[in-house]
Amino acid sequence: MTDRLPPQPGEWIERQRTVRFRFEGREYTGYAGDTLSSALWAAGVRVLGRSFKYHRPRGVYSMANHDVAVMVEDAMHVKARRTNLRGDVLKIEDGMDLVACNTKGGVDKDRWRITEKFKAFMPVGFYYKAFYSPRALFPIHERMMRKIAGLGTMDRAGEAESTPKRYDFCDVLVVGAGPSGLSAAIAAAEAGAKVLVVDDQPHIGGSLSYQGAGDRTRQFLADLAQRCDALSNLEIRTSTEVSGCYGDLWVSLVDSQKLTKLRARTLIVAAGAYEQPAVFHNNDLPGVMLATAAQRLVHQFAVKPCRRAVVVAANDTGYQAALDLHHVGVEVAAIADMRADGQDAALQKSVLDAGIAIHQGHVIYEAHRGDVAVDSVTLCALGRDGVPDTARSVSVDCDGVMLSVGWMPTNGLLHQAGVRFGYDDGIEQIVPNTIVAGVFAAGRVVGVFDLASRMADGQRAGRAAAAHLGLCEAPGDRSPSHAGSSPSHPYPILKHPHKQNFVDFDEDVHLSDFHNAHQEGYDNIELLKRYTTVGMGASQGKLSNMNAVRILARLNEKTIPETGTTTSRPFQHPVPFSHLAGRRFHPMRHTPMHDWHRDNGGHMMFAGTWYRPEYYMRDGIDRAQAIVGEATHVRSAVGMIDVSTLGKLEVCGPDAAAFLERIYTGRFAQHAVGRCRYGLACDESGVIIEDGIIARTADDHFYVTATSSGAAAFYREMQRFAMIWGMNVTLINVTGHLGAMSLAGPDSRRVLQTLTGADLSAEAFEYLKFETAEVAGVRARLMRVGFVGELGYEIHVPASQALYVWNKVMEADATVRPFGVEAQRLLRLEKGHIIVSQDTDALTTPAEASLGWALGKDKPYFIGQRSLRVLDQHPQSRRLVGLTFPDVPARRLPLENHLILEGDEIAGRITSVAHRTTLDQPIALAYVPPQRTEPGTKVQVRVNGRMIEAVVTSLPFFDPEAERQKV
Amino acid sequence: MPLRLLRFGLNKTYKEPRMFRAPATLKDEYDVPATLKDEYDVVIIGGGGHGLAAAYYLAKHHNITNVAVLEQGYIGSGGTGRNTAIIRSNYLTPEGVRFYEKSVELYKGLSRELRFNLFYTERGHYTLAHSDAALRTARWRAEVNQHLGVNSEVVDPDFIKKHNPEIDITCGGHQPPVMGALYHPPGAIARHDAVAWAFARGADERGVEIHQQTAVNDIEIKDGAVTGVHTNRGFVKAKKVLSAVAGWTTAITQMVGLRTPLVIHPLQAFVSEPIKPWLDTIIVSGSLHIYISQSTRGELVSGAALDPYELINTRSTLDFAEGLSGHLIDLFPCLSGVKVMRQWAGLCDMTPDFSPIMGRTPVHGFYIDAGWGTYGFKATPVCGLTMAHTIARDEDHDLIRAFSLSRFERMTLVGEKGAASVGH
Amino acid sequence: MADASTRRSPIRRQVEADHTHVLGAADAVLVLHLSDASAERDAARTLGLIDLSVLPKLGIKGPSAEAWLGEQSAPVPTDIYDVTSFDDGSCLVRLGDDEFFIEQHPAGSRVGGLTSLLSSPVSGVYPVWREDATFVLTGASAGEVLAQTCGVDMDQAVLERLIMTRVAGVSCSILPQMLGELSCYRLWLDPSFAASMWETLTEIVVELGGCAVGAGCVYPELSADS
Amino acid sequence: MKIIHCPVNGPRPLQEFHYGGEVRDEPDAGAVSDEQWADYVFSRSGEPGVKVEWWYHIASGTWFIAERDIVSDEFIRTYLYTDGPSATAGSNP
Repeated sequence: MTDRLPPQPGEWIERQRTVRFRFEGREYTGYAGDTLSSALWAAGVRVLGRSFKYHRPRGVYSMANHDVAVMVEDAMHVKARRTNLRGDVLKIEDGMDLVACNTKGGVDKDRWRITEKFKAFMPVGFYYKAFYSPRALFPIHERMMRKIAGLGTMDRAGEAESTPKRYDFCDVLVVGAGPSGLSAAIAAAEAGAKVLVVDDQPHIGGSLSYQGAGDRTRQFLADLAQRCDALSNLEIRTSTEVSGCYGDLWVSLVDSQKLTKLRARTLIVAAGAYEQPAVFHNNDLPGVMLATAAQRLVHQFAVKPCRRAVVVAANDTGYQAALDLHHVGVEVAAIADMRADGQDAALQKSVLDAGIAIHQGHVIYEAHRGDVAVDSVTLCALGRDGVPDTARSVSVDCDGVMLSVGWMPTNGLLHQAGVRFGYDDGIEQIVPNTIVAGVFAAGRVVGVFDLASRMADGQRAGRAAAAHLGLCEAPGDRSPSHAGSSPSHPYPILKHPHKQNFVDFDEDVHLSDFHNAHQEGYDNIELLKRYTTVGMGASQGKLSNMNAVRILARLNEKTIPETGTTTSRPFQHPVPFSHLAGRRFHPMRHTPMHDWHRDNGGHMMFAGTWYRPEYYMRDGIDRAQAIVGEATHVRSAVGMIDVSTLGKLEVCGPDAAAFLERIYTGRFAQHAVGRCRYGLACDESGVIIEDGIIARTADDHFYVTATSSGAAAFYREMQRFAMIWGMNVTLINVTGHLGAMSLAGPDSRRVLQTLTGADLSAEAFEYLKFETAEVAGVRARLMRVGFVGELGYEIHVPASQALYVWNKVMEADATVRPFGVEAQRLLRLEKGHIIVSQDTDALTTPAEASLGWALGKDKPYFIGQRSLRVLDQHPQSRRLVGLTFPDVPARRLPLENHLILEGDEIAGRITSVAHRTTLDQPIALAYVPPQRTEPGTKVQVRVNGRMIEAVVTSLPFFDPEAERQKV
Repeated sequence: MPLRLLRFGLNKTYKEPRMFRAPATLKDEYDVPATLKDEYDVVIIGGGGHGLAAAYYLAKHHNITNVAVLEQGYIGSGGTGRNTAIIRSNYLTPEGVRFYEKSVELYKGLSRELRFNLFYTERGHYTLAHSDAALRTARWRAEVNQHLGVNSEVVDPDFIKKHNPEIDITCGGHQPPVMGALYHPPGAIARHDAVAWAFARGADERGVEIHQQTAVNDIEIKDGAVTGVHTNRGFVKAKKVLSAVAGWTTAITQMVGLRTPLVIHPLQAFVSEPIKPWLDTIIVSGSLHIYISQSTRGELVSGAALDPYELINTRSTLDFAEGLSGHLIDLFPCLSGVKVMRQWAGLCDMTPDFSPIMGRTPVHGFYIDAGWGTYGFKATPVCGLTMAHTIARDEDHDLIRAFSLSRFERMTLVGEKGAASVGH
Repeated sequence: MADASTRRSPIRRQVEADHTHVLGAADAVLVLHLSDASAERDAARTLGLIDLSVLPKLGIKGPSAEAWLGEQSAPVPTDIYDVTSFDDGSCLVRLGDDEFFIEQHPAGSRVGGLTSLLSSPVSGVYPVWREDATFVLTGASAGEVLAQTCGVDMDQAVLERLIMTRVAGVSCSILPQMLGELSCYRLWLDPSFAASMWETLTEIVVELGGCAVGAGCVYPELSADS
Repeated sequence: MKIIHCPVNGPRPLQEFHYGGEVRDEPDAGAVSDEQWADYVFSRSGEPGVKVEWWYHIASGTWFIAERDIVSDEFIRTYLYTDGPSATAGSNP
């Protein structure tokens, strides 16, 4: 740790805790609290990373989470490797083993640095202008480009991580724990608001922790902290980024563990400003850095930024930085002050007293590269036109260049909150010019730089937020205006014939790229951004967007407001997928018999939001055999299926029948109490959306079943229609509250009769009868229905008792066997019953689905009726029919959605098919043209590219007279 | 190294010409009239890919060059610059497949035709099926595609896993597993902005005027026919006006008094930080409502379903980023530690049948190119081609006849929604 | 675990009981303690998760529901989402102008009585089968569990006032209440989601240092050892 | 994440709601032409402006009406269908 300073007051490192880590295969030590960059810089390492495009060596630049050229990842052998970690903010830990991202052969000898040699051949947008011809070569070019693109290497074997995402709420959220933010927080909290302050740094203080961090500021900060501590309704969270601001002031907070979704009633942005670089030749060399980066190194990490520094200043903070460096023993060779005058007299005197030379009206023209880092600079006098006068230049040896030329407000959150911006010529800064209710800002972000003013401004914003909440009177004052010379230079950008003047360090975009792009017509800030890729790198232009706007404004001869800025979108800093995802909730529905199915070989499948048994696994037989076996058992004896997933709705009230008449296509007014019937529902456009069984249980009461997946939406629509139609109905959704099972097969009556006192005889309980009865002592709704085409009963019981009843039925007779969803699908297909959405699509009408019989004749109204009247006038294009496949070998049988062709035309498709059935022949439902619906008609089906012949067959395939279900 | 690039390196001055004319607000240095003329043969509202392509083909195929493209922002600032740049033709209906297949065919030759590298890259497109119903729909699409000569097939989980080893077929066990996929080898991605720029240059070279920062405030109609448009820079006469403004269509149709089924929904997307390429394919999952691919820059580009309610605003939401990230991790657990860099939104003009509206309208001389929902980018060249034909001849091109606005009045919808319907 | 009762909690299998209590009608058992009773009571003060799903419930809906309840001398709450108690400790929640929900106290009997009164039709009053799962989060960290699963600010919640919202992606009713000395959140949800919800809540509860406990923690009067 | 004022449940995050589309008055099916009917079924007033919409609070099963600016996404007011616009539940906080 050759460049470690003696202990600095308020430093963030813990000197008693030494941390050992590896970087690029070499071992280093630092202190707990060090970032990777600070520890390496202290160890004398100057090349911390390589740039994205030209692989130029890069060192410390901002120390503020913008140094995306210093991107590292865990070494290949590290388990659960992480990547794209930013060295300037990555806290070092014992045992870390890190390498730089995106190098070939390591950061020192990166072989990709050769790309810079071809720089001249790669002007802006070069890749649009080449590689497209001949076409055959493009994939090769693309592969090469992909290889050199990208930064870190993802761990392809990485495992899913679950993080504890949470919600949070506060009255006032203050972003930034600097002087403005803390005073705002104190003011709001003193007015009685619940206040939360967040700051991305590990310690509070903001700029107080590094800028001019003398004893006075430290005392100042301690006082603020103490006042915060005393307020129980004020909470401070450090190491927490505000990554985005969304509608209604939902704000995403990101810390190392989790994402917090915070709803703030008011927002105060006091996030300060980023220092901005100057653009000059070789402005990216290691050793060139923002003045605040140097100050952070000194005051937060006690690291000497360099031995001999040149400070480039366009404001007074540069002078302060020079003094800070001087105090820790850095020789400050010169200050090049871009201003002709206007510096604070006291500061100037201190600087001169320290023996630092001030080159007034001078600017840095170029930095010179030594071994890898900067070893000298050329300073030039600035002409009155802002152009450096190379004839009046001076060369200064140095190993550090500190840039203090201006600021970009941290206004992304304000932008996202809806605030729009103008430009203040006095301070050469973008400032808010609109007000959004509940959103406030204070401090540097609105152009207030002086410490006392920032405190006052924070207090004003805090009171304004509290006033917005009705907690106090609104303060009348506005933000204090800036006194003295501008903190930012209007154009810290200098042309140089060698063109290594970087505007965007993420993407290696040069000043000349802007000129060229502009010449080609990319003269809008957004077009310029997209064409040059300025601001599109990992830091999202934190150090480049402002300069880009300044450059474009010059090129267009426009003002900054006329030129505009690019939109700020989330995220402020990149957020890991794991944080955004958080703990993932996958609510799935279980029927009351769920565990029984699993215990008894049920192969569970996802059925929408439910789990259902697809079939029951049995030793020695495969899936298909199991399914046909279950179906055959239903046909020959008795089976039971869990149908608890059915939607179960109750429609009660005097208008119940009239209501259902409007909802369903069929008639219900005359529907007898104690009877069930089929119901079909369409949407307004006449398309089938639902079907089910409707039982009338009393004059004013219907019990309705609906499809498992459609029930919730169907019920919701029923509620809406009941309201619009103003009908006297009460709707109840009991889907989850009742369990249901369907007992089917010739023996079902015998079995069920042993469990109920109700008379199940054919006479007393005929087909389509509904009854309330006790089954195994449990109050149940019994419906005699025949979806599978056999004598059968649906038994609906309270969910908590469903398993009990299920077990009782299973125990009642050894011949009862469970069957699953697949067997039921097969059985219904044999009966020609459709499944809505499998045998229908988004345009299917009842007539097309051969369900014209389900439309009530002469009804005054049902949903979709009017549309069907229009559609009836069109020639019908398709109709659902049954198909059989005589003489087609099993291996050539079609699957669902194989096409029916007539010549080259698509004439229809198979919607449901079963190869193995209880009927000893394969069968299918299919759409065919209306002229092909006559039984016996032959149609051609394309199966794996070859045609087979199918025969239209009347429906149902099985038991056409429905004798079996009516016994 | 390609010769073209040598030229840049060896020349002292940068000789690239301006690609399209300067906006009216700028001083014009390139001898192109930046002022609006009094009259154009055709005014195209909307300087996105579609409008620029229509202008290009009007000039190229129909020799109609007295054309102005009016763009309220900058070219490509709407859906063109905000989509996730996927190109495919594996649609469900024959009319859809034929239309998009033509688009793919045009795309393949477009970089050369326009002398601009669009980074059109065939990646292979997977639509994952997590249910029987989704698998059935996949087969339906595959069958229709194959019948019409489009390369697409249903593949099983082993195939998917073999070619995309990072996918967790079980989706973490908490979601329905991947049961198969519709695999469409020609599925491609391209650099979306470049498509707009290249068409703009192509149109500009042929004399078309592109006016950025020029907003249309009203459209003048006389006796049921268009006579011109009012802009923020004055009135311009034109007997033919094309609206190609996607998310702003309803504002334009209101000007001509046209009722449509269009409603605007935002569609959001995000990109990750650049990482070294690992995902060579395009993965879509209808059940998880996600799609993802990796750009040439190394960013993972991903999106999800439309926002659930009508909104003409491109704000981002946190719930979108949360939901999408969760589903992506279900499918790609390895993404956990990757970071999302930026999110954004575009506007989608949706129709009830998930198909576009193209062609003539009841207002004579007013042509519509809308209803692009989430599929507008992939149709850019073919839509330009067919709309140029339709405008030039005042007769709907064969490929777009099924997509006319009048289909709603006749209640003869396009069955593309079937591919999007969620089954049992 | 085998038991002879006809009614079961939807998560009966997930909760292994040491001590159980047979409910009044003898048709269900309530898990009083999963392990040592006093240790559970301590745990419940920090963070406990209890399954009370077997408590009998009844919904009443219809234009005459309010009047009818009044006739049964029920303490009908005036405002929507207000909760009152019957004399036997069972709670009555108003869900709307014409909709009510009753959950029986473990030692009470009101649900059974009202259900049988409604077994023959009453005009304008419709009984609703309610089989909701009932989970209770107890203790100091209960709020943190909801902060991780629900978008409503529980600091603003009013005791004994129902909140209908979404918890871990599932529609849920939350009733903040004091049970004895314990501050609790009572959750009612569709029983088909009970297993998923129990798994999710347990995962979070355990992460936060809590555990599943028995009903004895909030109904100490039922405990044999108290 | 929007906060919507449900007239019954108060301000809640968007995730608790289902969007029910524009409020449209169904014409008398017997009195309109086929084209007018088709216009009712399919056409929408999708242009920018304030829309009167259906929203549904899922957990409580509450349908209500919201007047919302579909450009700014501002909920101007919400009320129950049966109460009418005079019974405004409030705009966003």
